[in-house]
Amino acid sequence: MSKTKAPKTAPTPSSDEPFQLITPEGTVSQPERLPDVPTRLKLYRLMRRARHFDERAWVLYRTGRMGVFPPYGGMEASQVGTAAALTHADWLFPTYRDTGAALTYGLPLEQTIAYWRTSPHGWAMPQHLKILPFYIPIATQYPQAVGAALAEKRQGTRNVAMAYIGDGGSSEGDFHEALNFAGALNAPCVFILQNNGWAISVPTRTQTRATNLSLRAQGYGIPGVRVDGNDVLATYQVTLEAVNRARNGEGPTLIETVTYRVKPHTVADDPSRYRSDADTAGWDAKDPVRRLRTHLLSEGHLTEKEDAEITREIEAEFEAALQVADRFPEPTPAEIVDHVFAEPTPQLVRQRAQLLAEEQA
Amino acid sequence: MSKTKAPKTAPTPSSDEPFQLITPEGTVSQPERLPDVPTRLKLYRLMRRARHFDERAWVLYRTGRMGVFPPYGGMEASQVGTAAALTHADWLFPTYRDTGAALTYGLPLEQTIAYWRTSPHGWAMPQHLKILPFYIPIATQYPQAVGAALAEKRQGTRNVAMAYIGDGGSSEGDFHEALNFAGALNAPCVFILQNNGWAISVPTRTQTRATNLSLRAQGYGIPGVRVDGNDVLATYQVTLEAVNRARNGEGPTLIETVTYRVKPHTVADDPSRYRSDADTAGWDAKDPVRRLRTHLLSEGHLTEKEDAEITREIEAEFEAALQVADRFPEPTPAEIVDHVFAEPTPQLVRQRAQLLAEEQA
Amino acid sequence: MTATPATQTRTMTMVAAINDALALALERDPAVHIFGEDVGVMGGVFRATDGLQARFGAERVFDTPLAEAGIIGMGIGMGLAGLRPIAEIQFAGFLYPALDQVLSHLGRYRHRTRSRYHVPMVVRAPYGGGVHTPEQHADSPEAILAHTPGVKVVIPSTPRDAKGLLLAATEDPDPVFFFEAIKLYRSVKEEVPEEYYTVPLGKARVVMEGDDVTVIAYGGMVEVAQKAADAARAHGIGVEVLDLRTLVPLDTATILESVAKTGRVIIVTEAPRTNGFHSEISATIAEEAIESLQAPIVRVTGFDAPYPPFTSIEDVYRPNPVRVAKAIRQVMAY
Amino acid sequence: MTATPATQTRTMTMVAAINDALALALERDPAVHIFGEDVGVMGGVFRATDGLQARFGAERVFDTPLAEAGIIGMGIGMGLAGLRPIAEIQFAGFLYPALDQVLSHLGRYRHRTRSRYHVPMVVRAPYGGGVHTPEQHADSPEAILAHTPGVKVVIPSTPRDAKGLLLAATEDPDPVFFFEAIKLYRSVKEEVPEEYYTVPLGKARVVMEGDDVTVIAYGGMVEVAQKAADAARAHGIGVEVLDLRTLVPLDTATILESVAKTGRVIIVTEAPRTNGFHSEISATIAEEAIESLQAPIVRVTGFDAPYPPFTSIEDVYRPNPVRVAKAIRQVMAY
Ligand SMILES: Cc1ncc(C[n+]2csc(CCOP(=O)(O)OP(=O)(O)O)c2C)c(N)n1
Ligand SMILES: Cc1ncc(C[n+]2csc(CCOP(=O)(O)OP(=O)(O)O)c2C)c(N)n1
Ligand SMILES: [Mg+2]
Ligand SMILES: [Mg+2]
Repeated sequence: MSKTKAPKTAPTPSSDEPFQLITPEGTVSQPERLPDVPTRLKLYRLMRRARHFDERAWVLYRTGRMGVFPPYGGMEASQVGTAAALTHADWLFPTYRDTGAALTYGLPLEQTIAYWRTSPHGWAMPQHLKILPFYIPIATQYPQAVGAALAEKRQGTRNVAMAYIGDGGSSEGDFHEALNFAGALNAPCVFILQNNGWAISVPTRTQTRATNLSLRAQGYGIPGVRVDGNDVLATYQVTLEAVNRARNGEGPTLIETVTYRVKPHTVADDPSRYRSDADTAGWDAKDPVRRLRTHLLSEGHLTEKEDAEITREIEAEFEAALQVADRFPEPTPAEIVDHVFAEPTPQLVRQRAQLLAEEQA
Repeated sequence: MSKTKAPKTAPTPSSDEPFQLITPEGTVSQPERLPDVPTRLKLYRLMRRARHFDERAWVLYRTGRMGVFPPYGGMEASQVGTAAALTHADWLFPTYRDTGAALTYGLPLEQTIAYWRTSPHGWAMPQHLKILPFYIPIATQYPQAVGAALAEKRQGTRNVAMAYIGDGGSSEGDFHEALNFAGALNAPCVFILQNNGWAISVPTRTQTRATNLSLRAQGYGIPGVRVDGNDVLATYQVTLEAVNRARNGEGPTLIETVTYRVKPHTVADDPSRYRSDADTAGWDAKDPVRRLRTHLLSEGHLTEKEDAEITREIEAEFEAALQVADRFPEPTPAEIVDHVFAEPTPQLVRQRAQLLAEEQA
Repeated sequence: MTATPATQTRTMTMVAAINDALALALERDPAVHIFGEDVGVMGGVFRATDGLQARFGAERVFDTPLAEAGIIGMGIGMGLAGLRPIAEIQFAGFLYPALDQVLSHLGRYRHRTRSRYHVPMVVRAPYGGGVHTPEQHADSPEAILAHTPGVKVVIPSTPRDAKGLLLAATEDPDPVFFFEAIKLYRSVKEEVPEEYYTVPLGKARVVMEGDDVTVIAYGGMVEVAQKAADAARAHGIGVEVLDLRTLVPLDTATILESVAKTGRVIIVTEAPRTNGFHSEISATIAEEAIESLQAPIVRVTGFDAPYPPFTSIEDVYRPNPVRVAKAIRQVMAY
Repeated sequence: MTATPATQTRTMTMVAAINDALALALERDPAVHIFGEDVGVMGGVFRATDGLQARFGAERVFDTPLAEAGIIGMGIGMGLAGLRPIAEIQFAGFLYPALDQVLSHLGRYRHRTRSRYHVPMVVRAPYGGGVHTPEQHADSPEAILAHTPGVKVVIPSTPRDAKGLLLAATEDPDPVFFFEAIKLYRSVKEEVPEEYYTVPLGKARVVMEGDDVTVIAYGGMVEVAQKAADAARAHGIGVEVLDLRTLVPLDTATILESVAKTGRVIIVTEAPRTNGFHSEISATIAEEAIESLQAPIVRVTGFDAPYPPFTSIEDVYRPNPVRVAKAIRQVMAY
């Protein structure tokens, strides 16, 4: 089968110290590697937009206008910086936690809202995108992303596939099989491992004895990178490099974004059952949105006035989408047996008729 | 859950160069780390015994007195050196390839013969041993070994569990889950990964892009060791160290034994379909039995006469066991429904009656 | 069961009864160990293991990494080595990553080692729909396990049974899958004996007696069958409702007795229709009691489609009393 | 099927017919890719992919690492992205590590994405016993797949059907499991058209006609049913033998037609007894055709025990013509 040539760019020996471009205080550590200003402003707006969705989802949930939602507030740099490195010709395999990544990639707001309302309109992904509905079972998206990446390679494109997983998910066998397949088949795949410190109530130190998950890449002969998951310029930079390696036929990369789940597991979860404020202390200070904002303001790339304008635009965009989502019609009962096969079996035809009969009655 | 303290002996940073004590030519590289002479002689005899079984199995297969058998000739150092580090209070989880390890651990010859004749007498393991029947599905033994190891720990013993797997098997998800569980739960487990270059027709370079499988240990925060799998003194030494770490509560170790499957996958396989003599060339020169023999003879620890005596004893022992095995009675048809539950269900009682009725008829 | 009328009782939900059973099992047998995802500090996503780690320690009740094959595989090893593992799989649909360990090994140890080894493991998992869980959280995979030689399958429908059957399962020397209907966790309360008692595996329960129709169900469908039966009774139809309690071993005797009396059978499950366990029950009757049948054996089931992740229509998927009542009319009119 | 009597034929074993179908599929559609363990250079442990890598290249036909969840998961991704993956699982029992990908995803994509995505994947796997394979190499897991919404299940019993059904499966826009009876790989030969043709999924085959008893089987059990039918015919009993060919979609119409004629039914499979696909067939008949039944529906099946790894008695596990003949006498005498 296809010989796998060694990567041209040598695997970044993944150090325990996460790669960082701006400190929590907003000061620049490696000026030469900073993305240009328009990119920084774009990433800032995308993070603000992602944060706004997360905040509104909470409010809407409390008033019964949104289903149970897994928040990602505080993880925006990890999701936005990675997904922003893709085009719509690339594949995105997000988990339930990755609404911020999906929005960044281009999933329409109204459809994202519909998904979290468990309306079918949220599941029929747009034709012009290559994104799958959020994965609920843990880790299964990883081998599937390898397949999509391999398909692009076989079809002779330069497109890549990106998949997300969590620290907990990285314990599943599918994580291992996917990384090994991607390496062995030299698939153009970028694996994002968001280490946010928790798998529901289980801390990463209980999840594994390893303290640096990016080291796992070495076991597959592929590059592994550890990056500050609250520094969007850093996540964007390392992801862009990984995406380019993949486009150039140099194979997959594992990126561990070191971040933190400051929020509950879902809006219905009560973290006080398993963690104290001491656990979460310190992470607010590392907030990714504030960090970039401080940087942009202090460097004069953004004014308070422009920032307020961004807020207005983002709010308006969301409310407009919410109104569209509110108008999506409810599904009919018979739809539960639709879309099982292209051509329904005799059994399904009968079951559909039964459901229609019930509706009549 | 149980806090896992970091291992007291620092993880051996696993180098790409396999640990070795005697060269293929039989010259000693690290005298200070050599096991004592009685141990060396014991290991030599165990390897000769394992090799004899392998050779006889072929002959018996051709004459229909043995079932399809997966040979391990050439891998004796990898199996004997590792299994010899255990006592009967420790657990052994062997694969179909590991007859040499099972014999070394203490599985009686006649029972081993019975297993490969697919006679039930080969499956009911002796009460005084903690060994499981050879595993046919790939990799499933790994998580099970973690459970046995954890049970010993919970019961307050110093016993360990050892499990074998192949280079191909290390691609399965169970391999990953087991190593991570063992690390996270600090289970007294020793994982032997026999990298013999092939998974049936698939070479290791196709199996994975990694060139050093022991590096995978780093991804779980546990020690990983790479050892010359054809140097029984080296495999014994590193395994003994791993077993002792486990006994001392320092947790699991992954040991990659670098060896080669010079023989076909099974006695029924035809390797010429997928590999040439060029592939296997050079490995005969590394033969583990000859290597130790040269060493023992040249150092004067063994004489040709004593060697001939060993041969005679091993042959006699095998033929005696073969005669015992020949006398094992055939199972009766009704036995296919026996031993499903301690107390058979009404359904099974009925199915057994049906089988007995058929026998009468 | 061993509980005598004299014993102290307490009002318990099903999840409270399960928690109580687990505590008694841990108390009674030091070999019992409970593990799974979030079962420790958090006490499980449904609180079934609430307080157990605090009371029995992190060696007896502990969180595992997030990997179901690892959980079941490790449990097998613990069982082989003399412990009594009780594994929790967070939702029945998340058993799927562990099915290799289950189908290849869990049920085969006693057989392949001719009883040298056996695995006294209990695997608990919430199953079924009706409470608007996310995608894949409402599956009913009991038929897969029932088709797997060497494992038993238990599905309680009341708090009292849940406690007694779970304690019987923990005493059983062989692997037992214990599926708990999410819908029933907190919706039903009843007086449950506080003492240790067991309800034997393999004995169905006659929920209500009747001469005209037999309705067979288990777990979350028993209350649905009862509601339909009550309605039918109002119309003078005598419905006998059977709660199987255990699918393996199956209490064929009680089923056939009832069918011999009524001659009409309806089987209710919420699993997908094709090859669900309802089909096994029907086939058993068609093979053993054809002469007493006065009507077709009607299966009221889920559909040949995934359980819908679309909340507003998910209740359409599960059998409801209206559908069962319709089936009752159908077999009576036959 | 589309093959006309005029076409060229060649004598083929079933494995040769499968190899021929795979070659034609690779020729006809550049989207077709074949992968699995040892399918490349070696051509598969049963030689089903013999010569295909040499002819179509290592991009179209390739070996994967040893991991079934990876194989099926990768195949799903390939299918989502527009290819036509044909995965080989070395033995049906080794599907178990991949069941999470199958049960959680493979059959759900069209449904969960409302047809935005679908997975046109074929999963081939040898199944069943009778040839003294090692432990776990003789399983018959078809019932698990038949119970999984969104996947089709095909099991051929002749070389001619194998080729036509496999080509139909590769044309199908949805996932298809294609189980190949190891026992039949080389034991049966027949004239098979050399050209490309398909045998439609969902149509059972009437192997032989008869008025007294209907014997229903598929895959490796069809020849067993035929032998028993021949014996019965010698005693003047008219046996109709049905080969289902596909379990999903199930050709209920052909089954009911035959039952309406004979009124007596025997179902033969080699899978474990409890909840095997035989039970689904029986339940369907008991629900749809009770009035035409003149005898119990008898299931001749494997046992509620693992397929024995003990060669000398393994043949006892599989149904044989004697058992089927006994069942025929039983229903005739009823
Ligand atoms: C196979 C499987 N097992 C268990 C679950 C239940 N579950 C949902 S989220 C979760 C924790 C995941 O943690 P992590 O992977 O770190 O992702 P995070 O929630 O932190 O984003 C668990 C156990 C599941 N959805 N799928
Ligand atoms: C789950 C599973 N998949 C596939 C197989 C078929 N199979 C048996 S041995 C083998 C190759 C194993 O190679 P390796 O792990 O390197 O062990 P070795 O044979 O070299 O000792 C395969 C694919 C199996 N037994 N189990
Ligand atoms: Mg996490
Ligand atoms: Mg190997």
